[in-house]
Amino acid sequence: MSLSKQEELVAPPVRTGLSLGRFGAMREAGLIVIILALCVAMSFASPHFATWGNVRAMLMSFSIEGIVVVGMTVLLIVGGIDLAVGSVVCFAMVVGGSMFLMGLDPWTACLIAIGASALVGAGMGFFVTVVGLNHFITSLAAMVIVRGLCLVITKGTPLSLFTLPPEFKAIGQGEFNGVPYVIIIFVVIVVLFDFLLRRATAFRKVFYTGSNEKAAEYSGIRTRQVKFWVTVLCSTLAGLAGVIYMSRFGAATPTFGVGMELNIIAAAVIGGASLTGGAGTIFGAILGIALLSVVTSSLILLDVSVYWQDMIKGCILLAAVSIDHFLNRRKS
Amino acid sequence: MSLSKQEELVAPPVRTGLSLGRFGAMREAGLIVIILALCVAMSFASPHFATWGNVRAMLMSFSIEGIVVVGMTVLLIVGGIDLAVGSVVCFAMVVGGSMFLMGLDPWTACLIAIGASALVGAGMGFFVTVVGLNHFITSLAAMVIVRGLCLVITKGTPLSLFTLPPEFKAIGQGEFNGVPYVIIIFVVIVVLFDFLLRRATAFRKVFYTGSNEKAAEYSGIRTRQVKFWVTVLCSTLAGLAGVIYMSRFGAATPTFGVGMELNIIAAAVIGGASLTGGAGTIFGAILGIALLSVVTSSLILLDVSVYWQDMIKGCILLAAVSIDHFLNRRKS
Amino acid sequence: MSGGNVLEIRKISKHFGAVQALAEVDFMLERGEIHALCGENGAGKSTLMNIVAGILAPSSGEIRLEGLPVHIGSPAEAQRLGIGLVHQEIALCKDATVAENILMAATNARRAPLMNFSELNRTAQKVMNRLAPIPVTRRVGALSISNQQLVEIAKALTLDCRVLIFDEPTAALTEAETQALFCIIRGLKQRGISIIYISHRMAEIFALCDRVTVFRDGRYVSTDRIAEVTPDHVVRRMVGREITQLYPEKLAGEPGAPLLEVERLSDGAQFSDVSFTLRRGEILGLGGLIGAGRTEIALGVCGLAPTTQGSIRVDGQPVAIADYTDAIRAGIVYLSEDRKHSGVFLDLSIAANVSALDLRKLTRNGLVDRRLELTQAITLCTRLGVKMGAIGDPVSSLSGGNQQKVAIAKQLSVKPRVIIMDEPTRGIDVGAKSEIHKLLRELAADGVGIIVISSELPELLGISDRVIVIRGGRIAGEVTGAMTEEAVIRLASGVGGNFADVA
Amino acid sequence: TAETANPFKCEPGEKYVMNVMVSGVEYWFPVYEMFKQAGQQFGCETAYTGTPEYDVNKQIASFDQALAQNPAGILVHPMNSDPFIEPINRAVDQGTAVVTFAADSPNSKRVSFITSDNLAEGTYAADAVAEAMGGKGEYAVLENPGQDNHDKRVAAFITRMEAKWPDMKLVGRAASNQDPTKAYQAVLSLIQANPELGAVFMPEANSAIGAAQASKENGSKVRVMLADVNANILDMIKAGEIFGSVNPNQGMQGYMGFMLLWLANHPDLIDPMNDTARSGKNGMAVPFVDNGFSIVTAENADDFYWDKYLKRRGTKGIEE
Ligand SMILES: Nc1ncnc2c1ncn2[C@@H]1O[C@H](COP(=O)(O)OP(=O)(O)OP(=O)(O)O)[C@@H](O)[C@H]1O
Ligand SMILES: Nc1ncnc2c1ncn2[C@@H]1O[C@H](COP(=O)(O)OP(=O)(O)OP(=O)(O)O)[C@@H](O)[C@H]1O
Ligand SMILES: [Mg+2]
Ligand SMILES: [Mg+2]
Repeated sequence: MSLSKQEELVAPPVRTGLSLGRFGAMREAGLIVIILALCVAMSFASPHFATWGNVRAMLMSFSIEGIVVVGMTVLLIVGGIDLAVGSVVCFAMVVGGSMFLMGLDPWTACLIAIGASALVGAGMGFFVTVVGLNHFITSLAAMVIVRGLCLVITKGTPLSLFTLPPEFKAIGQGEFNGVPYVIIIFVVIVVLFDFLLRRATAFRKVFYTGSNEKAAEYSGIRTRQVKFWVTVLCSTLAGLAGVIYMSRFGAATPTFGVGMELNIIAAAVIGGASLTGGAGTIFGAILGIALLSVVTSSLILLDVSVYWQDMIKGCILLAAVSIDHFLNRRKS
Repeated sequence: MSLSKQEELVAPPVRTGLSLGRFGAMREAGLIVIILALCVAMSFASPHFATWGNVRAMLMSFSIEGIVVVGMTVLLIVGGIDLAVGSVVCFAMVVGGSMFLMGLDPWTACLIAIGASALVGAGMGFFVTVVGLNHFITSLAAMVIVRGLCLVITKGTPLSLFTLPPEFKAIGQGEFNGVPYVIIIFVVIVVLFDFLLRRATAFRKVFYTGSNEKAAEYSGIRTRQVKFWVTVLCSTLAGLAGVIYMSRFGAATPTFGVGMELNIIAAAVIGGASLTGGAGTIFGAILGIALLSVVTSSLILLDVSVYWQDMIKGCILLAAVSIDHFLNRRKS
Repeated sequence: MSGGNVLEIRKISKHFGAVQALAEVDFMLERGEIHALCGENGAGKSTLMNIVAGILAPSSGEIRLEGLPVHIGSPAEAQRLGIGLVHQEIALCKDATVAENILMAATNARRAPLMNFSELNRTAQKVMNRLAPIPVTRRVGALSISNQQLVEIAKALTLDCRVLIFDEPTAALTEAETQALFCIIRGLKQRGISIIYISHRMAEIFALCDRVTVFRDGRYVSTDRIAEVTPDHVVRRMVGREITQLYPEKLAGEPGAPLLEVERLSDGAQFSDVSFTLRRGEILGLGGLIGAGRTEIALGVCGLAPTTQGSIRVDGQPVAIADYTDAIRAGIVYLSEDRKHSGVFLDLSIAANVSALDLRKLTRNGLVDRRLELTQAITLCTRLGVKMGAIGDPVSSLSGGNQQKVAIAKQLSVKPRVIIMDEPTRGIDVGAKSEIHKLLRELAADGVGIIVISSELPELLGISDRVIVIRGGRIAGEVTGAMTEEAVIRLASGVGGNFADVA
Repeated sequence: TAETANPFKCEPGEKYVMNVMVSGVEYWFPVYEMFKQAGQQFGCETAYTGTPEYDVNKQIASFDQALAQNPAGILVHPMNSDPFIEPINRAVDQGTAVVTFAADSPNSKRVSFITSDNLAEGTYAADAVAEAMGGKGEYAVLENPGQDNHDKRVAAFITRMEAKWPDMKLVGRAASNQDPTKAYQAVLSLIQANPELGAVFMPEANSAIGAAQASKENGSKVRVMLADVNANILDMIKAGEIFGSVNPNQGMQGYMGFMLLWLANHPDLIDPMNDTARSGKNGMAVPFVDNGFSIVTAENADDFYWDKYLKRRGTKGIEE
């Protein structure tokens, strides 16, 4: 009676996988097509583009940031935002680095660093859920405070972690059968969280809370707890990214990651996350950061003048997002 | 029957002004108290704080940014956001400066610069209202593109506008009875827009659109037009700020205003603007930027170690916002 | 009678700032009964239920469950205690599917780390089918408001409760769904579950409930067995006065000249080939089942949704309506059925809400004339009996019914030529309802054309001079003269074909 | 004559201030260290001020605030030259001497400007790289467009290559904007596009960490050359991961900066044969001083560590 066109309605509740038939219906299909188109164009324009070396270089360049993107996406889904991720990445580097310089073994130092990052997240979570401030202003303050902490700890000079043992440096610099560990870690985290976000009960609560906090609360979901833990998760992943950066660069610079937050948020938003919560996928967000990275690399490969790089990059970004939007609108 | 207390009902629908009796009920009362408390404390702590020289320095430091804050607040009320303001400020400087260097008289050059900024706003407005992208991603792309344009125009080197005629430089550097013109312009714009926002029909539509876009549409308001023009307004005011900066600094640097957007948005949010639209006042936003400025100045005056400045600043910010939140919650 | 009070509410008070929403009210719920709670808009019904369900904290008073005093600090706690609530305001996660919404509480309680979507969908579909066959894999945001209401109800049915509260569940439902719901509620009662049922529809209360409690202005008035009172009694207790005539007199003479003529209007999807004429001075009803497409037709006429074919004439002159602003120019206004989503501005003041539709009238030199605005808002709100703190308070501080009144006040603030009202009296109490009906009739007498869409058949028949019935997006027929509910239902459901007295 | 009191002393309360932007970064510290030392030798008070942000507006506010306390002189690193004209002129008009360092505001009334020669830095860096590569090969630059002294270094580097080393080929320019991750990505891409890339130059230290890592991951064939140093860079230079750096003589910047300010405040110490008395100009004004720079390589890197320096001197750096 009330629903005449029954057949049309049985869309899957959540995307379950990458079966080819459903490809066209995926939120991410548009982005994939755009990125592929860019890549094909680039392969013709530059003989160096479609080499393993270059692909590896591009993957390396966004894989650590990609870990941060994962946390940010989950946080955006719950309706939050974290402007402090850049500072926290730096904070983890600095804490881990100085602990190591104080004589701790690097693994313990890194655990402490990740723990400290989680603590920053817990602090933000406290102000958001208990005091009742919004995520934007809380994380903005945290961004300033944590950056300040980095300055205090390092006294403004980069910590040289040259003496890090090689087995620790291997995380950031080593490879396994030609594939860098960094990429492996990145892929594992992305696949894990993409799966969890779609299938795990705990992460469904994140969706519900972000979609309609009241409704979630009425269903007995402790939305404040959910928001708290997601805030912690985002900072923790930023901390993890920080220690991987530390391992890769063998240094801890107090100015590292300034302005990173906008890039991260942009990636998630390009990938379909909504700033008002309730929507977003890890896979899309990763495509977002991949797009940003491919564009940057391409401009360098094509040897575009530095003065024009920004402008062209912005235009490609705008065009890509518009096309993606258009493709998705057409579908629905 | 249902309206027993007829008198009580004649509370204004929107705040009408600063009558002293209503002070306690004002959204901004908390912020005013916090700022005053900081100032009183500082006057005791440093003999230099309560001098005209220092007050002038503080006012000067935020009055041009204050003009940008006005536009951003209106945009936030309609539910938008503009990450490109910093770039647009710079763009106006660069366009005005290069026009002047090409031989135009500075007034015409500035008009063109403001017009060009408005055009940037119109472009963003187009992508938001016609294409249907969100403000965040559109303005992020615009931020990159416009910054790129600045680099292209200047070829990366600051334009020296030393030859600007003194009567033009007077806007940014001159004074009237000891009060800099910049401060006068700032106050006029703030008062004007505060009044308009509370009273003008056109701006009322901004509130309706931001509060519930669907309901506004169902009330016959052309919400897309409203959003378009508010986006243009924000960029235009940023452009105006840009030419005032140009007059004040007698220069046009292609890196000017990097990162300004976060400061501006933070000010508006501290002042009570909501990132989801429908709420905000100009007066509050100006208090927000004043708070940020007073804190920064105080730390410098107190000769706090640079390592600690950021951290303390962030903490004061967080405390101020929390106290303000607490005071406002108590009221309602 | 067995002394088995499941829920005892003693001397509960609640105030919001200066507004006293509840003043020391008592309420006793016996095991296995269906207990109606009545009162005017703003009487405090929802507030009390929200307190019982742990959403609001009482200012003072005591709640006992099975004789034991309980503290209900959160919805989660309420659920643990076995108290479920169907909210007056729809609170669903629009981005999630129907199934996920229906079983959200269960999902939350489950220990299993991973979701089992196929089982979830199966279970949810079973529950949903008891009310209406809405496919549970749809996104809730894509459902019409009435279907969302059904989801909201289905959601409560999955809870394992002792006490189940329905806060105006039928406000958006038509007869068929209402009957399905009643069946379910009676079944629940059979299983020993105690029900609190809030509604402004007397007929439902007398058909379903065992006892009725009345609140007035936040105070307890009385509790009676349904068998021992009449609807008039209850209404008098609620309103404090007699409501003699539920519906105003109908149009006496012939209607005037054609005012709004809609010809062969289609939107290519929801409705097609719709033609009708609205004459000056008459009230035209639009009937039909949920999803028949009445709302879509109204949206199409007003330019709020695109149409593919057809023409519209006002006063015999063809008008081009591309968007709603054009419609307003042509003198056509529309009251949305979804007040929260598109009817009111929740965080803006009542006065600002009332003036939203026609700001030009209030504008002097580009500025809003505040005095004019306040006068207009106070006049209209007083006329409609909006119970409020101050005219400057945000609409979110009003009870559901009073919000609806503000939405109507907004519509009435302009002097349109045609008013289309979609479920205008949803959630509005008996007294205010007849006031609104009277107003509509007065407007009609002044020459305004009025179209009313209502799912409440008695109202539709009581207020309209003529009813057009929509089925599956097409006009199924017209009912005039001595209109009967039966005639409308037959047309709406397609049973019996063109039996009705099509004039 | 011997009996006259030593004139090289400060009056009580004579205070000299150093003002910078991004005040938390290491580059300024050795400058202030010697600024402070000169002050102590003269018995003057000194202070280190500035804003942690990279924001000209905020730096001017901090400059104005320092000015509000009427110091005898300010040694300022103006983030942008022209925006500082008005504040510097206001300072000079109120009797506070102003000297610019490392970056100039040439159209203002500042009395002196002290810097290492950015052009010379770029030139020397180019020579060092080209010589190491035997005068033949491919190189690229990372830039920070818009920052004046950085742009100068890059321009000089490229100009020198074109002029003196015709077989050195510029194959890529990318903007890294002082961000190690951007530098990392840029160098990776540059290496992909130009497998024969032999060197990359950047005008600051932040990018070098990323650039060196990228080079290392591709077999360390790319010589990383930069300007400025920090502990990390020094370690990498010593380990051979970074080829070298040109580092301005920061100590002289600070020491001579102080001297220039002090001298400007005491013009009566000299009696030059010119028209200063008549024109009212400051006879002690020294328009320009070059503080020189060093090329830092594995051999001398040990002498550039800030913490070792601080320990050796036993001071608290900028916090005194
Ligand atoms: N958040 C709030 N702030 C201020 N006042 C409120 C708030 N919520 C409810 N009220 C007031 O409390 C009173 C009772 O409201 P309630 O929603 O309980 O009425 P109700 O009986 O459910 O009415 P209806 O039939 O219209 O749903 C009303 O006068 C309302 O204005
Ligand atoms: N926002 C929406 N998105 C998608 N489909 C919708 C939406 N609103 C309504 N529909 C669909 O349009 C059809 C018409 O529903 P609608 O509720 O408008 O009809 P109606 O006759 O007005 O019924 P009601 O009695 O509920 O007002 C239904 O199939 C419904 O599911
Ligand atoms: Mg209610
Ligand atoms: Mg409808």
